Amino acid sequence: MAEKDADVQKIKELIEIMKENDLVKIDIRHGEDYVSLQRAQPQLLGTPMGPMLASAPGVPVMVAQTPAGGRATGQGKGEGLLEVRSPIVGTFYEAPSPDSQPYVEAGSHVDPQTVVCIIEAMKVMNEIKAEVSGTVVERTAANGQAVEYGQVLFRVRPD
Amino acid sequence: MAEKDADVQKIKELIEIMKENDLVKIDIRHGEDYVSLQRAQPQLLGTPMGPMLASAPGVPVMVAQTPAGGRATGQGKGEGLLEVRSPIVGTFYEAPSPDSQPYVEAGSHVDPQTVVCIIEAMKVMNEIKAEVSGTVVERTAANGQAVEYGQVLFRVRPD
Amino acid sequence: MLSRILVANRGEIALRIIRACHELGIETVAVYSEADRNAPYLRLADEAICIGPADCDQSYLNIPRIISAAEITNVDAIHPGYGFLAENTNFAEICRDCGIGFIGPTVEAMRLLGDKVEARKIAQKAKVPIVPGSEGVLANEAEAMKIANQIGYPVIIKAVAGGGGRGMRVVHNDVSLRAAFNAAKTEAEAAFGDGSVYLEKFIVEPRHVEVQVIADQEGNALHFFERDCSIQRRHQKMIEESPCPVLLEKDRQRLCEAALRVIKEAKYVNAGTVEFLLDKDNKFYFIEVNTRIQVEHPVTEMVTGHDLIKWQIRIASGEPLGMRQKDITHHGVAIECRINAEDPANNFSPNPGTITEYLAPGGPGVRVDTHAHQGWTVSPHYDSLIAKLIVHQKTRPEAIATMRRALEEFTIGPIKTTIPACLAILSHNLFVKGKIDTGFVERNF
Amino acid sequence: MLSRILVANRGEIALRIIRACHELGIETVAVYSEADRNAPYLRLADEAICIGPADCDQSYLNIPRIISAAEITNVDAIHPGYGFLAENTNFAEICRDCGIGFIGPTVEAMRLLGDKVEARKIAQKAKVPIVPGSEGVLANEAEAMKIANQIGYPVIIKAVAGGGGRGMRVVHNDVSLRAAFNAAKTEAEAAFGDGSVYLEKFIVEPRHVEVQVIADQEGNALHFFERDCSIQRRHQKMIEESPCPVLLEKDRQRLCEAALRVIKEAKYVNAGTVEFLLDKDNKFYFIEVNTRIQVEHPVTEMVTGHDLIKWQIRIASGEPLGMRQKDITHHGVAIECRINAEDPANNFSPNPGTITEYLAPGGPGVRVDTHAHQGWTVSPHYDSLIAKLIVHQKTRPEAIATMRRALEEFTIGPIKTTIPACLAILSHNLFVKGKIDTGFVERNF
Repeated sequence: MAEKDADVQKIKELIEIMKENDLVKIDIRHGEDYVSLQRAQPQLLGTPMGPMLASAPGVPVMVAQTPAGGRATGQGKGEGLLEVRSPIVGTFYEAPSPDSQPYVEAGSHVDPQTVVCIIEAMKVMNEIKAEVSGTVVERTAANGQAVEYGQVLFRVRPD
Repeated sequence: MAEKDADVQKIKELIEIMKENDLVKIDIRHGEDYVSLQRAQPQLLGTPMGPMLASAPGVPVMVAQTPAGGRATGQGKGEGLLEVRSPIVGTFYEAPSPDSQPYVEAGSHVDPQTVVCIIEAMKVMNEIKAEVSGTVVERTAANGQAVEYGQVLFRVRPD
Repeated sequence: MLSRILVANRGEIALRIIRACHELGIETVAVYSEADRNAPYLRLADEAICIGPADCDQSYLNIPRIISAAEITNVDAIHPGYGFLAENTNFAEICRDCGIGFIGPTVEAMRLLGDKVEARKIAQKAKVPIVPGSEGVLANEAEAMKIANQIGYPVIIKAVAGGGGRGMRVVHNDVSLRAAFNAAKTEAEAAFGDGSVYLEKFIVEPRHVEVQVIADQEGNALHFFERDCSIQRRHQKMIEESPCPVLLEKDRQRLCEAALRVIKEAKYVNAGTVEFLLDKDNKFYFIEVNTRIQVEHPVTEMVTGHDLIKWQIRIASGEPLGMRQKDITHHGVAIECRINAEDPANNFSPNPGTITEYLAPGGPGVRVDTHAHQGWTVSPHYDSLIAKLIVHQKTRPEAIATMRRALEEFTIGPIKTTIPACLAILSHNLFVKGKIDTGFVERNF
Repeated sequence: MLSRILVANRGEIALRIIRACHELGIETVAVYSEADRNAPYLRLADEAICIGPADCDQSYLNIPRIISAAEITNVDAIHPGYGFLAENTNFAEICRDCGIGFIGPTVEAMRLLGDKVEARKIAQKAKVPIVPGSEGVLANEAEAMKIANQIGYPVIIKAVAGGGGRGMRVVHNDVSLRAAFNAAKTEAEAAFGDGSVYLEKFIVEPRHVEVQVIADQEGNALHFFERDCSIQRRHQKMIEESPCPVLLEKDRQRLCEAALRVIKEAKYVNAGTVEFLLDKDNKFYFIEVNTRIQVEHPVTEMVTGHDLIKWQIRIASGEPLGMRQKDITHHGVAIECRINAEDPANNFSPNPGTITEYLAPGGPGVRVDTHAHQGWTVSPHYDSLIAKLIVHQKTRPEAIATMRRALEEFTIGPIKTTIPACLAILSHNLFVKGKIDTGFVERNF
């Protein structure tokens, strides 16, 4: 029983690791014990450009490959950090005006209602709120940079 | 008994995990115990014709989908039978002439050198030998029938 | 020439526009919703930008997000494709106000022709026959009945703001008119937020024939002959061909010239389609103008050898057409089948899902326009078109033979598609004879 | 018309022939080796029959098995495609003896033109210029030297039975001639079992230009204009186009008429290709006749609008050409790239394996002839051609632009292909200018 549950639990964990790291196969041997997991070879979807295309002249590349969620924040990769993502497409500004101090910096504490930046879209300055509580660890967009929907703007260590 | 049920339960769980996570293979060894599960790679190859094609008017079908080996005989599907396969393309005859008795019938004993039939190709009558020893269980080609390379002609129960 | 274009669309038409830009040496910016994140055609654009979640209202139909994407990527112009914002006058106006080119007609022409009553007036000014009917919005049931009796039953009631069959009713006598008038108004109000309806003579078993036109900014307008789009199911086109198999050359001439008169009267610019009904005596009646590129534009490309998307871009760049009507000729016969992810056995309901089997036809005379591939997931969020299969041959019987073999080759599974339905139509005796009209599919299948 | 044809080939050309038969309403029998058992094109044939293991000698090159397959499936005729048995006179003869039609020329014409020395004599009789050289097999080194000095160096020594560059040597003076003569004989003996060699003037930086012809059984012969196949690597064609970009219309006329004279002189029937070298002054010299359909036939199909495989079948059915030379016209420019499973970074060595990524290009002006798909395994047993990408546009610059974008779209992985090599050639300044010859690839890449 316990052993069985342990197996299943372990396999689930391994699968998470495989997914996160895009592994297709894991083999583990502990003396007599042996576990091997194999996932389907990744399809074309989501794989980076093939080397043929990459080496061909004149082939375009995508900008901002960062995976996007909705406005919702989520777990940073294995670091326990939260992400503040752009809810719209536009230009990122860290401060209300060029002369002002940034809304937040690394070390600033934010709560869900804290304005963390402005994103300009169609001449409208949209104040973006943190929607999470914690301490800003890093800003991942540059001042004046174009950001797409779902792009990570800040990482926040939760309280 | 109980152990067996637990196994089945575990396997079911593992299969669910495989499906959910798109795994194609799991191997687990616990000392003497060993479990290996493998799912088909999702591929076009080898899949039967789609229903669309099958239902479309005027769509051709393949004859003789039987998998063929070389002249070598092999295990029949889970029945422990050997197969005598056609080494060439041609017309199958069970007897040396229309008036003769068949070379072999169900129940005949054959050895590797026994002639079991004739296959006519380009007006040449090719005597086909059993290449295995055993008792003929069934003939799978009809007299006068066109046979392709690798087609099963007889099934033989080994001695 | 424009140097950088944002493609405000998705799927096969986004890919089609990216291809044309690529061949013209123009940079492209693709926009995508989260549902289309993995679409391979995005890699063919010079830049790709996520504009929102799968829901169209928050992505492909969201004007501020698209304009904002255009601004941050510094494009000269936006190509709207078809559907989504392609016929949205408001969007075209915002583009203009923001100093971004809109690859399509002027705001004024879109507004004028988007109103079907106004469009009929334009046609009348251009001396192009229209279906007899009310000269505008019907005030009430009594007026409807009066006009119906003047022009004679059967008549059809249509929504002014309509499309796709909604708000339409065919009536054969005074009794049914009474019920239909109010039903159509209510449906139009619900569907379009505008309950205005008008009334026309109902043409029995008409063909749907449309003329492709392109006009440049200097006022030159040329036609690229006609398409016959009579194979429809519930007003949705399924199969289109060019030329129309029953038109004599002199009728074709008259039809195409009529289309040009409408376009010139409307001071139209860029690519557009003038739609007509063709009755059993080959008399044509103007219906409306589609102020955009159409799904079925490839059949015109195949018979004329002209790339219509490239023309749209050249015209939007300010280039003149630079050729004469006689320079545009048509050769052979082209047919297009729309391959939709729909289940014909289940009343053509959309059939989204992941394609695990995919084999496209090829060889001589075959063109495939698609963004689909093995592993592509057809999203329930968008329309069900997954591929356009186009063939071109010297004669109609040869084109039908090529289309049949191409459809038989085309393997898409496990999702259900319209391939078997198209094959059944292509094999139908009356289709082969060219004896089709807009009711053909509903009567025979 | 023939009613049932066996396709004695595999891969894209088998599929190509099945497609043509399908459109003509002719039944097909496909043969396959065990390696090709899962090929989807087999499902498009009316019958498919396994003829042997992967090894060609026991399957696609095995005459008794193919004849036997034809007999048991009751076909009228065999289409040999290209390669394998297509130019095997013995096979054609056995077909004839067995009362099975061979879709190709007569045994006599194949035998005559298969011998390069005889073929040169035919050309001379037809008053078609040949490369100056020995009037037949060289008896010995002394004769070789005498002739070399008569016509002037550089000269090239070639195997009578040769092909693919084996048994060939270019020599520039008496000293190198001595070594080369024996080396070429030895190589020819080893490669073809026939050490006979001949000698020709070596044309410096020639273009390879070939004329497509079709002759019917009544002695009518028509040409379908020329193809320029100068883009070669080690005598293997990589890219072909039509028309030849440097030929003036009057030169084209003369070239094509010369080709027809050869064909008529040889009493040729069915489709064939007359190959020429074109020197820097646009003077042409007959090389040989290929007595089969060629890999690159689609470029001719695109510019002329004629389906050459269908013509092969009609001719073999006894139909006359039924048209005149002036009925065959050419429009625009077509280019074909051969996509091989080869690793350009590793000296173009074959790169078999399973294709897990596959996205074919599409859209206007693009034709793809392939049997490959996602999941297809490229077998090490057969040649490495996996797809032919053909484009057709109004002008050569447009055709190049379309080919470039199509190559950039074409995704095949993880196996290595010639796509990047083709793209590099298409992007080369000299290719764009049309300044190419048969040494272009080796000099520039």
